[in-house]
Amino acid sequence: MDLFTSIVDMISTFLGLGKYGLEVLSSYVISLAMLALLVWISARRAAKVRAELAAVEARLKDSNDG
Amino acid sequence: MIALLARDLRLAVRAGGGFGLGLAFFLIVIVLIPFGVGPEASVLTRIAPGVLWVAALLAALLSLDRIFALDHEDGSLPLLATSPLPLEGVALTKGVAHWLTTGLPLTLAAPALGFLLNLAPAAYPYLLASLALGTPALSMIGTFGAALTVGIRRGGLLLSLLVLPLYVPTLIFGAEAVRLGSDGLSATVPLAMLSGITLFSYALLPFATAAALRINLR
Amino acid sequence: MMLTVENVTCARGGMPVLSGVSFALDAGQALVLRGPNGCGKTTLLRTLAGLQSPLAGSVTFPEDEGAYASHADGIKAQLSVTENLSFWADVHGRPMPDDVFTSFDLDDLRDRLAGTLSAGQKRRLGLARLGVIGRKVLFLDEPTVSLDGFSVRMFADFLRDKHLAQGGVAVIATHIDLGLDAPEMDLTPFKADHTATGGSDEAFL
Amino acid sequence: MSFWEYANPKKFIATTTPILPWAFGIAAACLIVGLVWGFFFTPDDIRQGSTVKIIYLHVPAAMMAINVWGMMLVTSLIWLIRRHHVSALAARAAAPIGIVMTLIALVTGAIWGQPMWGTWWAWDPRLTSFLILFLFYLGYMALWEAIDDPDTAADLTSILCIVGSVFAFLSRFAVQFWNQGLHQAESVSLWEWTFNVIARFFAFVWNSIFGAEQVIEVAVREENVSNVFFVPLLICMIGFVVLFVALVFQRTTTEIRVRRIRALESRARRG
Repeated sequence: MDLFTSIVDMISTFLGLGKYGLEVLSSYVISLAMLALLVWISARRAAKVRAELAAVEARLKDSNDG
Repeated sequence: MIALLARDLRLAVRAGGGFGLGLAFFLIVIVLIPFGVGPEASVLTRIAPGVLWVAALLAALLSLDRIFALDHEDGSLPLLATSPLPLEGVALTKGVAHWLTTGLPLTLAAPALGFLLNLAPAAYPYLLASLALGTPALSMIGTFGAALTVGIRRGGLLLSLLVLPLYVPTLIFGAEAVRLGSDGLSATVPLAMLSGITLFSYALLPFATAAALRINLR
Repeated sequence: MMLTVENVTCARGGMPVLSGVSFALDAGQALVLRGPNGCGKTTLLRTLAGLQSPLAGSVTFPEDEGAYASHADGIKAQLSVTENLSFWADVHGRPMPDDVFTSFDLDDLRDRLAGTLSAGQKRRLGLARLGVIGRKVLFLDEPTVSLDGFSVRMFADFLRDKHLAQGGVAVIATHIDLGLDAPEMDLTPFKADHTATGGSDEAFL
Repeated sequence: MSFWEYANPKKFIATTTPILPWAFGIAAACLIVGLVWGFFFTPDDIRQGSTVKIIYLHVPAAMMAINVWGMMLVTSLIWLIRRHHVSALAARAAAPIGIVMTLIALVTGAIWGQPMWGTWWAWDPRLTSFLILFLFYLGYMALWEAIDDPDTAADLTSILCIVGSVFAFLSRFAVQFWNQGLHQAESVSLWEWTFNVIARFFAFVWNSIFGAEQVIEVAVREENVSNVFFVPLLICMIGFVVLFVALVFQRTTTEIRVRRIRALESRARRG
């Protein structure tokens, strides 16, 4: 556990965050991670649905022409 | 509408579940608290107002999904919809019926259970007043939630998720009134806010409930 | 004209099911709807009764005279036969006609709890409800389900003698022959095909 | 071509798809600039030390959490009144974004308050109202998932959104009332400080749009908020707003496509 705190202290002193370095860092990491996750999930779902739609349209177009 | 109210009350009595269920649950929760929290009087006195209110709220929540579910299953809803009774009237009556079968008994039983939690003597009138003013709002909000989830299979859990945030203002003002009362302070402000919310619910929610019913009947 | 239906299009689940349905019924007339299961009989009846709004066309009948009844007949098991009927009479603000028990052969079941009735008796109680509410325009969806021959004839007699004779109108969706000399209408020609517009899905197609 | 033209799903997809990359680009740029500027180039606040840097995430997220619900309320009303499918689907698309914003506001708010309150969660009135908002979002999204028929779902969720907004507003005051005692001293400085920053932001916007002198005067009165905090915060806010707009366009397009698949299949089934 002390390894972790030493790393965090090293980063926070490097960034000049002073006493509450851990807090500021953790809030940034968590928030940005959540935003990134939201964007990633939305993008992945968009792609999946677009592909699905293309497949359905193709299948139905064949059955109409066929 | 009186006919509908009378029928619902008769059904509740006949089915036996109506009155007993809410009360039994209320009693169980109250009895369990000291086992969980410990028997010391000072602790119990401090948490009694909040616990009584939360238990009353959960007891009301328990019987919400039965409000429309029974009528939905045996087809009474479409028949009521095409009767001269406006759906808003049906919603209002269902709310009042639910209050009479669960809210009222809870309000009357609460002081008796207050002893179990060593509630401060000064708080009893406020407990009675706040529950009398607050539980009707719980029933009407619950009826609205029940109308939203009537068409959904196993809608009970969803119903509680939808209704709990709506219960927050009533719970806060209700418990606050009792707490202020037990400290001997004047609790007119929370009681006024509580009755404000209740009146507001009975003004707005029957229309929202009827709209939800109409949609679910489509 | 008691009930006029002009060019009604009704939808189910965002898709038009029936389109261009038109007919008119004068006082004392009945109409039997025929058609395969799922062709939209129930949807049409619910639209006519006003439970859902039609996509197009119009349905006109005297205000507050419509009543919809399906095989789920709103009978409360814990209430007795009389209580069930008197409830619906009160809701509709009408006095309880005493002959309803005899015309539906429920005389000896007056105080029996509805829960203890057989399926046939329960259906008769449901149909007796129609007699009690005294509505002129009836929309009946498969009213004779789980009824034996005798009860079906009794229902047909009630419709002919009590309801239609007093100037009532009825639209009935059923598969069996009710013995009424009412005209029949097959819904298959009104089935909405690809070109039918309307319905909420259209915006996405 | 009136505004309502965009309610046509195909036209909505056509107009928004080209904008998406630009919107995401601008949002990313604003966020990077705002956060880097706020993180590295602003001094620590005399009282709160470096934790003041959390405002660059907390304040925009909190603002967005409320604005997204407001947007959902407006789209629900549009759906109920004008029956435009895009607005109903936009509301459904916006809810997950709103719930993430609320979560961020909750997490950063708790972390920000922690050094000063001594505990990770001190039932601070404002933070608690975000917790209630989180429950509203959860209920809203759960209702969408629970109903199969898209139209019924859109109608019922719209009603829930309207009634929910009224009760969320009520809870806002109830929570204020309920927790006056706790941390009244410190929380005033902490939150008053934030809210006058927001007031300054709206004053800035209001002034730039309407040039209303007295409004800017109200904001300026709080002299302890030096400009140095305000500009990066403004950029972060813009970044969040643009990110929301981009995400909601993308997710609405996806919802429209899901609905189109369903419509195509049901038409095919009908034959």
